[in-house]
Amino acid sequence: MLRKLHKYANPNKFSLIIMPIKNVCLYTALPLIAIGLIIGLFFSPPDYQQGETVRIMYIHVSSAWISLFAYVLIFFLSVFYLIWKFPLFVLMAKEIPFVAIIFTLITLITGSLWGKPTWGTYWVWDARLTSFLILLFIYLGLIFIDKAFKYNVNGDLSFSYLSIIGAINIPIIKFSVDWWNTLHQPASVIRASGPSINIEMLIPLMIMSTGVLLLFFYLIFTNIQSAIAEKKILFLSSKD
Amino acid sequence: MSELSLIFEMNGYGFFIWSAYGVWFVLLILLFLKVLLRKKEIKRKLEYLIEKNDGFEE
Amino acid sequence: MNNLFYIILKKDFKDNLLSNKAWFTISFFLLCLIIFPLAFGSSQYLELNVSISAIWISTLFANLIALDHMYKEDYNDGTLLYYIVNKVPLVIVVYAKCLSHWLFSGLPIILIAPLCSYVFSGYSENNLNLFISLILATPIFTLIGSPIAALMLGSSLRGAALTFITLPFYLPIIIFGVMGTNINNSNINAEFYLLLAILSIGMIFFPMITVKILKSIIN
Amino acid sequence: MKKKLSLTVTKLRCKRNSISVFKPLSFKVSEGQMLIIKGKNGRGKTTLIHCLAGLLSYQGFVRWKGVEGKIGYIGHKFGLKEYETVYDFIKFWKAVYSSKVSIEEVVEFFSLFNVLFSPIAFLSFGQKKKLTFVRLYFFNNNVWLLDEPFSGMDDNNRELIVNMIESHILNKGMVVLSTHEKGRILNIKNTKELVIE
Repeated sequence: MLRKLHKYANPNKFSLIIMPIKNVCLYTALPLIAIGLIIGLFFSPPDYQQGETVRIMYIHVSSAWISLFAYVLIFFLSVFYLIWKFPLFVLMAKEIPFVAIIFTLITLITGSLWGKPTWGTYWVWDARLTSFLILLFIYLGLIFIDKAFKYNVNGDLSFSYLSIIGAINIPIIKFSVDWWNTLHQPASVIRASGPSINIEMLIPLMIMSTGVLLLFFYLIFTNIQSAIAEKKILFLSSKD
Repeated sequence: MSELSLIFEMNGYGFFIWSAYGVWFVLLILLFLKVLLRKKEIKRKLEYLIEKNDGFEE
Repeated sequence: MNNLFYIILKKDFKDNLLSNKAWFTISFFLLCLIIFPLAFGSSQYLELNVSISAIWISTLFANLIALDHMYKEDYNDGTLLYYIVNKVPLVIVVYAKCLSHWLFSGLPIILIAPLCSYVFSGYSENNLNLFISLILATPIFTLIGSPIAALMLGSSLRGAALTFITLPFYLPIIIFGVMGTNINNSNINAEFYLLLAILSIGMIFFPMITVKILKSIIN
Repeated sequence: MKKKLSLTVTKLRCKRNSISVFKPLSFKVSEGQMLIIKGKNGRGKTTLIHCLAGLLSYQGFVRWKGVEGKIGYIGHKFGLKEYETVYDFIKFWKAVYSSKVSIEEVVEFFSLFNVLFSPIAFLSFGQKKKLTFVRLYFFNNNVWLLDEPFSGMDDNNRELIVNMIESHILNKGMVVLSTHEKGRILNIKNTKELVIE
């Protein structure tokens, strides 16, 4: 019996390895998010230009970073899968889009709620916003291709190739504010000459981002464990 | 009391800030629930299957 | 090498004509275009921008519709399998297919679009811009579509999924295309250069990745 | 000095849907020899042939020596377009392989006079299957991989194909052939059998 499960040995081991990491992620993420929320909502100073609305930044920017980071993660996992043909990579990559799409949605919604008081409109068709919307649709496409190939051998390959083609969008999103003159403000934290943002705002932003990132990892790891278990179920129920 | 209402008003921008945080919170909770429910469901299925073909050990 | 390209192109051209797929794309384009005056109620509202947008939207959908049978028949009847086993260079096959696809879905639209724009809006100043931006954009549509059409080959719900997945990748092109067509845009050459850059990179990149996908997906 | 043609397979395993299709296989075929792969449906005959053709990824070793040109292959899919005529089909593949064999010779060999200008959609299954062998006739490769070449063919056509295979083997070629038929199907010397469990 054990020998027959040999092919899942590595995923099983992986599942056991991520178990403690996952819990550490969750139990550091929750307090960090709580601290970040309290500082961000009540103790951080209002911006001299944007006033109190700058408080939306702490959730908007952190979610935006995560939605971009998630795609980079998918991209590298897919490339590794295509190089080494190791199914665990694509299994991990396939679990990311669903979680990432929620963060993309959060980014878009909070962004438009931030835009109304500052720009006077919920939505403009400028480069940054449009490319982020396209990211949402690319995530949807990735989920869709996963579903369309549910019991097909080629599903893994199609998924990884599509994610590689879709990666063209990531540099466009990152540099859209620098390349085009748009309404959206340019990057103020991650840039070559160091962050231009006030340190009292940077601290809660960093705390919040770390917290949400750890939460993201917790969710991904839980999903990966579920996916590994799902494969095991498929295997167990396919043999009479 | 007036301090509390001041916090909620946020210089008149209270609606945008609080609804943004609300959306953030609700979506995250829904995502969390979805992930945990999936895990629970699969755990149940796996236990049933392992029980059915007993002798199976990890 | 050259000869093989010509042979496969000729064969593909003939297939398109024989199976009556050739007239489908351009008819769909015209049909799609007719919807706009009908939906706007009366043609007096169809001013400059609407007619240009209508042409771009129709081009987009005609290309999307035509994309589905780019590799489908060769995959289903096994011709691709024979190409691969017999070591016919797939790069040539892919380039020939892209070219023949463009000849039937891009070229007729390019030729007919300025006329359509004139008939719709009675305004011909921006026809040259429309012409140039369509010449630059329709090959990009074909090139972007080719790897995605290839990777959806094994799926059972290919048609619907293909449309859904390809559309986001077409959006930047349509943005630049419409910006390039706008006569009031002072900085118009920037859009053309950008489209040209995408086209020249895409001409190398997308066929290569299509070959990779076809090779790994064929079994 | 040409290398002698040979195929050596050691410990070949292949996975579909992360399940191994057959137990590790090892065999050797050399010049002028025919390998018949036998086995019931679903035992991996087609998979084995695809592994040999290089269409699937596998574990183990498949070593070809002395292969000239391209590998000839006949599969379940015919690679025929319904609306094409037989003549166009022959002409196209002659051009693709840049073969020196004339079209008349092919038409005579396969006796295609009656159907030469009819669309392929009008042909019967056996006739379509026969047409796929035209590809083998065109190029002078020395390895043929035939996946169930006799299914759906009548006696005449079968004899034609058997003759083709026979003369190919006499010309120091190699044939790997899969079939689900039991018993001896061909009276050709130098035949090896491989039964997949």
